[in-house]
Amino acid sequence: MSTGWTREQMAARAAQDIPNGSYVNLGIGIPELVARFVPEGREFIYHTENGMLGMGPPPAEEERDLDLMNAGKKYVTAVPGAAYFHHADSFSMIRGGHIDVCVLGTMQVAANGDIANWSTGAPGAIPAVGGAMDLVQGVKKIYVITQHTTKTGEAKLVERCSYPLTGPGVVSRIYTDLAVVDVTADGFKVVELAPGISFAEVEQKTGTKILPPE
Amino acid sequence: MSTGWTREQMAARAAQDIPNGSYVNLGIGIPELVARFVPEGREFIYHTENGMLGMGPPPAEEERDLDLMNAGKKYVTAVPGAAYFHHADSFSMIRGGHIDVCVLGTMQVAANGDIANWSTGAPGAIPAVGGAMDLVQGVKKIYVITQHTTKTGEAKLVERCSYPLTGPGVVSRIYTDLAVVDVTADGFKVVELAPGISFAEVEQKTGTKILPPE
Amino acid sequence: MINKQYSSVSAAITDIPDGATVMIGGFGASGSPIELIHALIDHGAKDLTVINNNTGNGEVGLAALIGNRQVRKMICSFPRSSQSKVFPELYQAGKIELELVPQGTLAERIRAAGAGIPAFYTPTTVGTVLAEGKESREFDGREYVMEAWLPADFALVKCEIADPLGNLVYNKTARNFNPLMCMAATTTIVQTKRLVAAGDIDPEVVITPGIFVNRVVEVPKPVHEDTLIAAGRSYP
Amino acid sequence: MINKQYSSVSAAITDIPDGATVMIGGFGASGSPIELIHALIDHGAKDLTVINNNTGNGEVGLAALIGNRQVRKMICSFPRSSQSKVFPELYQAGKIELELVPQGTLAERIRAAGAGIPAFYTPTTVGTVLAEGKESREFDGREYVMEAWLPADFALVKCEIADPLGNLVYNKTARNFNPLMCMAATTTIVQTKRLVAAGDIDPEVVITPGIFVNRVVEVPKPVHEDTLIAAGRSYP
Repeated sequence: MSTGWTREQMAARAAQDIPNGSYVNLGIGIPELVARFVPEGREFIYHTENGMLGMGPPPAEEERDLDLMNAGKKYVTAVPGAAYFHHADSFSMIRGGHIDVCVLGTMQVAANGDIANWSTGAPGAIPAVGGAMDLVQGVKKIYVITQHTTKTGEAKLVERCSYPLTGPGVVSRIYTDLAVVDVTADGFKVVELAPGISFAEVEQKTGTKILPPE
Repeated sequence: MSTGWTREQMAARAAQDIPNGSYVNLGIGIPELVARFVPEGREFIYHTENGMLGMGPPPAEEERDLDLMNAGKKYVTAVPGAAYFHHADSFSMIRGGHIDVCVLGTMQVAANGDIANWSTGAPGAIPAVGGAMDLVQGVKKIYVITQHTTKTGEAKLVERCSYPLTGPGVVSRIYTDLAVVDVTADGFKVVELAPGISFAEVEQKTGTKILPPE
Repeated sequence: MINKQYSSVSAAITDIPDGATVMIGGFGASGSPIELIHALIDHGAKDLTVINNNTGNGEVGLAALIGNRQVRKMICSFPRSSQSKVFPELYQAGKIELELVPQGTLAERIRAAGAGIPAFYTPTTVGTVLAEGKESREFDGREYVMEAWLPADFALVKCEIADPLGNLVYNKTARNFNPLMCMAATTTIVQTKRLVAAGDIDPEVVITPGIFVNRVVEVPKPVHEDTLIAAGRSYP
Repeated sequence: MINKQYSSVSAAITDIPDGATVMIGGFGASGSPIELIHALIDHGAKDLTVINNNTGNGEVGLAALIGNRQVRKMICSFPRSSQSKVFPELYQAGKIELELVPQGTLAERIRAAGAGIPAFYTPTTVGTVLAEGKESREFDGREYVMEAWLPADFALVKCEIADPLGNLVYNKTARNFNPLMCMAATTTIVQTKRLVAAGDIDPEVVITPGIFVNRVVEVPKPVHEDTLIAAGRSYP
């Protein structure tokens, strides 16, 4: 029985598309896993919004530095060649187009590249945006890693986002458990299917028109 | 025969008006002399636009560091507690209102506080403004040190500047060889005469109405 | 000798009045000036507008200040926390205001206030509900929104090493918003782990030059939010 | 391992085309990347727009580049120098253009380009001839002018210590415009007095993080403009 890609496989597949030497910002959740699957012979430099380039893996618990955390407020380490800076410099890197790739999770992504990943817009919900709107507007390439559908089976790849946007027309490519999907001028287009997954299944689980792989 | 204050005495008189602990930016020329006349018991911290707080006196020639100069491109030293920073941070200090006092030379100063000290506006002259326009708009108090008249006897304290302005309505107080003059809502007002100088002489050498000391 | 040192956190914050706008440094627990915040709780100033990236953790520090009902309005980018219910409960009960500002815009608005820049344009929020009601404008064919500077009356800041002139050095990612807030407040109050003599900090490595700092108080063994929370502590 | 090192100044600048906009770091002689500028003279690219605070000294470095008629336009705050007649003579003969920008506005426009801010408001130049033709606007009852970002194709920068990732440290007031120009150019080319291994620069003291740097070339004994001028040298 085919089940598509695991979270790890989605992350590994995304990592394949990131060139050597890229400056990369990874969102919370599955995107964080990308750092575990850097292809042989490549090196990425990780940026974290709260003021570091050269973020390394989490430390052993006894080696934690309480003053060294990432944007997800998890303890991390610094690799040789790291640098610390304040928030205005950090977001200059983001907004100024200096970061090559940002990999984000999402709630919805639309055929025109719109992304909605910060709020359901439900009444009474506490809005919290963090750095998401800066990232989607500033980083050169926005990649999304997400399950193809919600837990209840609703499409996350949709014609138009129903949730409030994080940013319009910013997503380049989507890595789901079922496929790698590009956002093109003609809308969604599958560029690769997960092993054992049919285009028909992807088409059926996508909320709008999607083009088959060539 | 009375000749009014010397350059050094003008600078010393200006220094008297600067409170202890002030952050001070000194223009090129007579203003630079202020640093030699800091009153007993006071300490000023000098800012130089090209990126240092805590500028110290010029070094002996053999102790020059070619990478340590001031905004006038003269070699200087750093005092204990100094800090280096880049130009955007340096002008944030200026424009953001963090510098307490700036002492400038001038070509003209007007009864409404206008200052003209960057260009004669003559055709063919090469305009050069440096940081003067930032300083006059950003520093909390702008003091001017100048001879009361030009070498050819023309008034430098005038009703309206004929030269292009550096900034409008920015000057608080003027130290000349003849008097200390405030810019008030009623125009120029003498607050102190140099020893042996009469108000009549000051009035005669000023290009517009000037009020006597109280 | 110029000396900005204060003898205690309470002496350093005692003139913060009701209704003041107060910036508080830190990103989550990292770089948060807990001792100054707790002194502000003891002091009791009310009706504050507080600027911080978050809304505090557990029931200590900023969360405790909010819980003590001293804060009328929060200006922040991320008011949710997995470790605190203080802000969410007050917010949902309509008892505290929120101005939500994207993190990069928050940082840049604070810097702008310190740098004498009353407004600037940014691509952030374009095409989203957070741009609604904001002026927008095209430059080189792309749309941007105008954002205003964000000054404050006071800033509470934490650093690693300070000298009596107020030159500051931070520790790792505890730097975050702290240097920007030093620039943007009328009165900047700093707690430092270590106070050294003027000249002991290399002028090349100063992150916050003393011109941006008004008061320095040494807190040699600052507590850390995460440690307090792990120990189940609350304040007061 | 990521390595941005180039073997020579000429290799590092060889793709600068005619018509490029080139930022050149330094304030007067301090922090001026003389070896990179001289390589650009050897290279011969013409019709350049050059951004620097000044217009060079004597007949070396930037003054020599201008004297060699490679510069169509200077963008600077202070084009006069007691030590050079190169720019004044060409300017008065109508052979070079000048955009005069106040020093603080120049710095902020360069930073804005690096920070993704297309425009901002500043009080500088309000009420002067330099504000003529510029949009102005009131905030909180005070007038400000709008200024646009100032990006460039290339930046030529000098630093004291660099690593192969492009992390940079400067020396004293030779820092000046250099870190800002690193942020604002599409391609940033750095000459460093000393190249060290990644990890040899403390992450706390990095002034320019490597993300802003594309190429690094070691120039172990850089000449200094003042020394060349004192020796009566000219280039080429």
